[in-house]
Amino acid sequence: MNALTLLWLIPLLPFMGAALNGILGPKGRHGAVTAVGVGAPLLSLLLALGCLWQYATSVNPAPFQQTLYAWVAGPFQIDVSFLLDPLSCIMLFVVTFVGFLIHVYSAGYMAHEGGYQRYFVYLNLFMGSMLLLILGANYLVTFVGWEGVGLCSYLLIGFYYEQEFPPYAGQKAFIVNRIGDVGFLIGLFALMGAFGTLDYQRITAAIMANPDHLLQPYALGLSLASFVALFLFVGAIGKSAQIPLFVWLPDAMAGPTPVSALIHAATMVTAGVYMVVRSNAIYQLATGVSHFVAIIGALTAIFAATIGLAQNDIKKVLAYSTVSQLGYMFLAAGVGAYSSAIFHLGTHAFFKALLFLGSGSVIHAMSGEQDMRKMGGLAKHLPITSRTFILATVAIAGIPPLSGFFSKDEILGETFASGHYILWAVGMITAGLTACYMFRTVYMTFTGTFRGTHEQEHHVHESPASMTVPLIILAVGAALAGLVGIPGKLFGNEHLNWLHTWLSPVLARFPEHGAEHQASSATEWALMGVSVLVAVAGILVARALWGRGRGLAGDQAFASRLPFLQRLFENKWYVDELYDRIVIRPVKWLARVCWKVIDVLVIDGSIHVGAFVTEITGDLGRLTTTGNVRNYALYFFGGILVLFALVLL
Amino acid sequence: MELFVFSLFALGALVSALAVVSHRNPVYATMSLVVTLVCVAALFLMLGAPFIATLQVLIYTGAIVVLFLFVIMLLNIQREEHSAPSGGAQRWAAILMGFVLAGLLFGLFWRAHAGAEIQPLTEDQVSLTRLARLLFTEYMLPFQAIGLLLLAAVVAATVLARRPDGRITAPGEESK
Amino acid sequence: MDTFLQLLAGNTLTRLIFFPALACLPLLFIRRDGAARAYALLVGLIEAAFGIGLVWANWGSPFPLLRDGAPLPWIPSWGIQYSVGMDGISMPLVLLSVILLPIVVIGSWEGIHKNWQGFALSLLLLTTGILGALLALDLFLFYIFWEVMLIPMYLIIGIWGGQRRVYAAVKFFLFTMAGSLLMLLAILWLAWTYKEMAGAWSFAFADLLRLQLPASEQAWLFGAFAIAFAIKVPMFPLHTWLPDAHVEAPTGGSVILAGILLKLGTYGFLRFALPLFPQASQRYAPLMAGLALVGILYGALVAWVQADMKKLVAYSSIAHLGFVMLGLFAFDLMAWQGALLQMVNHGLSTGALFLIVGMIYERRHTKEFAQFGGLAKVMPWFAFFLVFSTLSSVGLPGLNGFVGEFLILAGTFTSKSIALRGVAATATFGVVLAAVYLLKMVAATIWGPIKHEENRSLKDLSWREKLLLAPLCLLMLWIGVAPEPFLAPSRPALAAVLTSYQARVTEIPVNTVALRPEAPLSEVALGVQPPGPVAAEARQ
Amino acid sequence: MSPSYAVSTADLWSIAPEIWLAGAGALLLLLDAFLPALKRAFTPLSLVATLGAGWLAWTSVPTGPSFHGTLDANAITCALTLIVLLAASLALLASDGYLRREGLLSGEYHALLLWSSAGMTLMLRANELLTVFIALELLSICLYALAGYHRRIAVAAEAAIKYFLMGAFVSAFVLLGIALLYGETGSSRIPEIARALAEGKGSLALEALGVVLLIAGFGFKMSLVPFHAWSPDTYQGAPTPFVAFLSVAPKAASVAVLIKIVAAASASAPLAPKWSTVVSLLAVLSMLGGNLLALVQRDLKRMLAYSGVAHMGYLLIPLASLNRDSWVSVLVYLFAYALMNAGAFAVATLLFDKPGEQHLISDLSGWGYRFPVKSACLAICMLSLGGIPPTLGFLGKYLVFLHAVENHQIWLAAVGVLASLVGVFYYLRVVYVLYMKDEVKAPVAKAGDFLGNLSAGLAALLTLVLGLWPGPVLGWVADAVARLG
Amino acid sequence: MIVPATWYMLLAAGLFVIGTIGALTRRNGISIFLSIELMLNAVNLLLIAYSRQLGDLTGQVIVFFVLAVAAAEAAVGLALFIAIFRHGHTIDVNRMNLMRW
Repeated sequence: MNALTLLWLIPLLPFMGAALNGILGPKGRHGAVTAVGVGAPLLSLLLALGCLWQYATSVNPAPFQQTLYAWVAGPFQIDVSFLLDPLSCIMLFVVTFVGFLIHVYSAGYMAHEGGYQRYFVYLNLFMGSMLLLILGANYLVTFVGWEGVGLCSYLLIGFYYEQEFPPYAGQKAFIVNRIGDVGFLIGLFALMGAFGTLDYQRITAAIMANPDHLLQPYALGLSLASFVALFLFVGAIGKSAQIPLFVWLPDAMAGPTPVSALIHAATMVTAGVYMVVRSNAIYQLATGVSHFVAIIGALTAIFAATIGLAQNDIKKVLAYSTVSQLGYMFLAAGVGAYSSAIFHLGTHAFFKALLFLGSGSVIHAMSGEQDMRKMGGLAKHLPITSRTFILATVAIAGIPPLSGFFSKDEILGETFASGHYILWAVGMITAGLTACYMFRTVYMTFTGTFRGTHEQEHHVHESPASMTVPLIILAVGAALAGLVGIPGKLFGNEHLNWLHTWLSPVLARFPEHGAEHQASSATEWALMGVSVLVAVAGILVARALWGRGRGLAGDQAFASRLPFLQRLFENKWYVDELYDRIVIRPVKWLARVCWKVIDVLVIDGSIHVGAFVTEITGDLGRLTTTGNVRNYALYFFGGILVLFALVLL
Repeated sequence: MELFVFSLFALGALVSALAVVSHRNPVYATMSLVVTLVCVAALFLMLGAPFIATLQVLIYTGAIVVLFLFVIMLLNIQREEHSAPSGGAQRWAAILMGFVLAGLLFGLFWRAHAGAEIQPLTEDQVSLTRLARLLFTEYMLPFQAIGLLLLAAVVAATVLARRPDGRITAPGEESK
Repeated sequence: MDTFLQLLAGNTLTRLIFFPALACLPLLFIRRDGAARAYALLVGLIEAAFGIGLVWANWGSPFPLLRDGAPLPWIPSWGIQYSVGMDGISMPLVLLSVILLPIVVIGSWEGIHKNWQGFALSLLLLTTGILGALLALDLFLFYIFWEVMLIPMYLIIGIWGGQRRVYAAVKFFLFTMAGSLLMLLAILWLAWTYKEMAGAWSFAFADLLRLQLPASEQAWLFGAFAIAFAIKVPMFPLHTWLPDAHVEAPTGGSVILAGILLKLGTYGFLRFALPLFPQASQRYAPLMAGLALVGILYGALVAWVQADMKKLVAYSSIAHLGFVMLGLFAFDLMAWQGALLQMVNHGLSTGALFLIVGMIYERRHTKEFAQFGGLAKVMPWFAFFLVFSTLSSVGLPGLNGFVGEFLILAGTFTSKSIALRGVAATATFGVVLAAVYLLKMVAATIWGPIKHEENRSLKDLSWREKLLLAPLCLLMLWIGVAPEPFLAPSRPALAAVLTSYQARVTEIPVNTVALRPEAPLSEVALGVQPPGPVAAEARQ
Repeated sequence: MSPSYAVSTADLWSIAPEIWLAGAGALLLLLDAFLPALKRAFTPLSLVATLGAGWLAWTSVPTGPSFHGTLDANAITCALTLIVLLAASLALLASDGYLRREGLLSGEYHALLLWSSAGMTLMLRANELLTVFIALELLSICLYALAGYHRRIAVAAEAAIKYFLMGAFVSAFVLLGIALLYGETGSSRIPEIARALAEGKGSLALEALGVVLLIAGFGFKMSLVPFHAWSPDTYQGAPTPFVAFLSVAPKAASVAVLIKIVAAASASAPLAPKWSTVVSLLAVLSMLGGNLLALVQRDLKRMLAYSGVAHMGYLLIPLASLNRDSWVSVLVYLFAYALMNAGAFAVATLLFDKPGEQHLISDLSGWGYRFPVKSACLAICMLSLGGIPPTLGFLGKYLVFLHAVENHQIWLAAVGVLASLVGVFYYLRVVYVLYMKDEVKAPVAKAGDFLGNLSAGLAALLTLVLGLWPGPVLGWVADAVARLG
Repeated sequence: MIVPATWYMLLAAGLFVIGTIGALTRRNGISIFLSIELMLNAVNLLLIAYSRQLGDLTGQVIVFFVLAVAAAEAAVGLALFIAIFRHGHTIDVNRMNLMRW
């Protein structure tokens, strides 16, 4: 039996799981809910593995496209169809695998929370949408998934709806995402207009057949390729929380921690990267926009890293870290290293999911406390959690041979090789900062003395197996995932970088545009050394400031030496406030003006004035009917004279 | 001679007409109307309409004016009351517009008919027979209709003048 | 007359139109509220069955045009005919109308406290008016039905409405009346022009379509039609009656008003104003598209700052119908498909939203956001339906709203005009604003802690209420996931109208009125009519 | 030459309806005097009179001139006669209950109403100015008396005296107009006047003045602005059921004469275009003035009086471009107006049962539920008056506007549209007061008034049914106009 | 010298205008009515004058009828004055304003 023919079931199964749990209702039995909620992703995972196996083992794998039905027919046909190609294979694996683990973890983490069933409905819904996003064979299906995950993000961030903040955070996430989606949509429209289709393969084929078509001037002084690339990137900015639309992601931490791991670290936020890579043919033709992407990525990376330095909420730190890492991915995509972007996406999925789940375990142990200032010395209470967490931290810091090292280093190497030295430098500094703030987290959480209340201390315990087992599995992944992308050049064997080879069919090659950057292996080695050194330096700084049981002293030291920077970082560069002042308030003011002035005063006012004038005219007119018959006779007489005058004239 | 007679009656008619419209006491006004009517009747005579002149005197002065006097006496109206001030604007507008109309009529009549030759009276024109023949042939229908009109007027007058409880009495009695 | 009665007895459009009106006669003698209500539901269900059956029976056919035999003379002296027909353009709206009818009855089940008899009468007459206006193929007939809709709606708002119901009802009436009187003049002018040209009176749409008018005449005639329809839609700046009408109308009234009545405006543009005045509509397309854009953004902005749920939804209607108008004035098949679908979508999602607002209003007798918050805790089903309908209204992919908006915007963006590209791009921001104000509504009502003690004891939706919303939500999902079955029947009709419209646009303008040659009846109704030799003669 | 004084049979048949009406009136008077026990049957009897007269007008009146050309009957006059008699019938039906309630039931009322109808039917057929004048006086005198018929209430007397003084004053002007036309053209027969005008005989200015005076005189009867001021006072004070007649029938008869006069005056080439201007001015003033003043009325009857003014303005629109088709619009409009206006007053009779008090619209608050059928009738009449489909009133407006469009006077139609927008507002006010307000005044319980209900119901039903199925009415009217030759 | 009919016409016009002004300025209802009678009489004079000028008797016929009409009007009018006097004890038209506006 050909597993590929069941490809469509992969996204459908979680949807069905969600529907089933939805029908079970809030009163559904715990076991049943778990069975459905975790079972559906498991089935998806198994099916996905089957598909991947089938796909990978087929000779000379050609992209597999499966069309279910026509979403819209007619001259502008858009199908509901799925595509399995090397890129979606990677994504499929990451999403189903990490997703399943997080489902398992959730079963433990959420076991005692209210709304257990609702949680799994949302989470399954998310899995379905995410799979739709990555398996979609055209931009539209991807977009459906794209917004679907946005919705789930909204629902899950606002999961604790009885509090004030989470619903607000969810709303913010949704709206900010939507701003990006507008860009995405406009990009789609332009594609639709240019190619009459949204199908990936057909568009790529059309571009390859006639690249010059895309270089024609289109609108806003941009070529078609640049226009599309720019607007698609706007979508990516929103979804992947890049400058300037990153503000939603830190707030999104209001949701349950597994959600943060799954959605706001491993999968959804990387959709932007996926989409850019998916559209690489266009981006390759839009060199200017690609530079822009790289710059945004680099800026976001360092910017978020600085904020990460000054956060006290463990999840906030991880959130900014995610933003920062996503910046790396865009940096990679911007400099044309698409496979590096996907590589980092994959490794990041593992170690960041692990970090989040670890933090979830910590929070679980701390009875919901998220403030690192109240933690400390947890390592001895949480052996598995602390070890896996530290492993992931090392991975993200970029210490070989853990996964983060390979992927991050590949990005930096490609950046350097492509001649973006400034961006490379920024990336390097960020790497140092990353190592620094991540180890700050580790030190503040796991070392030193406990700073929380006694009650909390009393309750601290290691999490159940359903939570720790995923941690361990992810830790293995975080440690080893880098091996799929060993920099082959160093060893003179390009094919050693399996991922690069695997993905190469997906990447368009334009003879005149895509000159491969070649760096000598000596340079590569040197760069690698530098990045390791930087990471180690970052760790040492962290250790100096926060390590060795110094607790909060490091923060105070930082605050007293650089009060301005500290405040700036702690308050996230005041971006939220800035938006409030320059966007939200003026628009709200405008809205009030529209309502109170234009609607009420001008339009209704003029109508009321019209009515009033009419009525006043009538009121004045009625005064002519004096009741005195002599007046009436006079009107008659006057009327005659007027009429006669009219005739005489 | 004819001019003199005309002037006399015309003047009489105008003066008495002015008296009709200006005298505060309705009784005097009514009496002045009699004078006007008689003067106009005389002019009818001069215009060769003796039958109409007779009717004028008989019906108007003999019947209508008497009716007026009767009602005025019945209602015991002596003078116009002064309590409610008469609207000045109404008065002046009326007079102004009256003059406009007068000017118009005078002008138009003068322009249309000044110097029109007038034929001497013929027998036919003063013939009562011819008048009667007209009445009974060409104007048969109005003649019949006027019968109904008069009947209706009688019924209308009785309906209106009846006391609220239906008895026909003089209005003066009820106030007592 | 006999033929008419035969039509009335058969499985025809005529029966579909007049069944509700005829059903009013027995209703005159049903004075008790309960009985009248049940009767209205029965009639509504039968009517829905008629409607669905009629559409179903003709689904397989290419659906060019379903007519009730030949046109019947109605007022022969003026060539006024009783002529009705359904094609792919009116079909979705007819279907929506008949489906909404029983839903409105059930939705008003408890909300209408007095005089159910009158309410049912108004509702049924209104339905006749709506269906008639949707199906009329004679402009006089159309006008009659158009006006027939007014009175029942006026009564529904004015009798069963809220505090300022009379103001709202009168405002609704006068606005609409002002527009339609202008349209009446234009219709008269058209008919007279036709008489001058062809020698006989006719108000038949097919006949009037043959008129080829000079630009100046087209301009004012189009203006008259456009104002009438724009008020109904409503387009900025003729929209201010809508928020008042919605806020004051009872739930059922709001549902019908938003669900169907507003669509008559956009339908009027598509069916009459554009084909009749191709060059004028082309000339004023930038203006109309611009106003549509303003409507989208303006409606959204104003909706955002409302404190009343119904007012918010009302302003959202302005924004949503702005999309429809934009689609219509893109003159692109995809955009038109989207516009037509969006009319249905808006009927479903806004209808559902009004029902939901009505449900909470029945419980709390207020629609102010400030009075709610945290209802998800006590009313999970309510929360579910509210979120679902809101998402549909927001245009979330996978639900119906997205399909319409996507097709409209994509069609507008990809149409030939460069300026429209900018308009479409700007209009896309309406999607963000939709999220802003609708999520504000959701957040303010169901999320957060419960702030008012009286909200703690609220009952969740009853079976009746769930049953009411379920079909709507199912339809939203269905259209969102697989819209093609809903698009396919209308495509040939829209394509035909568009083709002939474009053929007319490209005709050489005439200086005096000319008459195009006659086209086969079925095609005429669709607007298919390539310029022929007569038009060519007129050019010389 | 031996003139035959005998009245020919044909001549007699030509006034058969009037003879029938006059005779019936006289009979009722006699019955009142000698068989007062039959009082209860007066209304049915008088209905027999109107219906019989209608039947006679329909079947027996020969077309063409009679009585030496003083009368001229044709299909249109037949239609107008029927409209007058329709109004009379509706008013009689509505009167019965009122008269009984007020203890005023007597033969005089019916007789005067029948005679007045006779005057009207005569006037609209009259083709000679003296006959017109006599008929006018006949109908007027009856109307004066009927307006003041309710002896116990002061407003009725005031209504009557105002109407009377104005009427007499206007009569003098009409007479002056007749005199001028007669003197300048040498004839009092309308066709001959037309001929003389066409030939340019006489002083054009004086003839024009004569025509203006006649237009004003009949404009007064039709209560056109600025000759309208009496009508609200008179309508308010006069017995309500009688106003159902007063507000319709004299207007129908007067417009017939007006059209004849305008048509004749248009024979004069230099004057012809002026009449269009004059009529347009009157139409615009009436439409706007009537509607604006009706808008601010609180008294239902006054409101309807001003609304009547406005309606006569609409009615004049087809006269501004007078041709044969004008008749179609005029007749349909009049027919609609007769039904809906008489219907409205009939309902007002039923609802306001305190003559002499104001007929405040606000008193109707909430009565839509207390009197569902009557209120529905009133609402239908109001909507029809507002010109909202599918009522007959809409059809009338539609035809009037169509006529304007057809004759390049779309601006007039536009003014009409504007004015009717104002109109809709106050007609709707009645509807919303009926249905959308809470009751403020408890109505006095009273015995059922079958005939009154019949009158209101019939009028409303016809307004609605004929609005839906106007084919018969329009066909008949078009046929009548076609037979005009 | 034969006085031309024109002069009678002018006189009639004068009388008519006097009557009109009277009708418009008097407050007493009966005085108004008297003025109206005056107007009618003026028209009568005009008719007779025209009749004389045209040499046509129709004018006289009209006057004949007008006289009858005037009588009828007088009867009704005076009855009305009696009726109104019963209610308000006045025939001042300025005071007859129970209904206005």
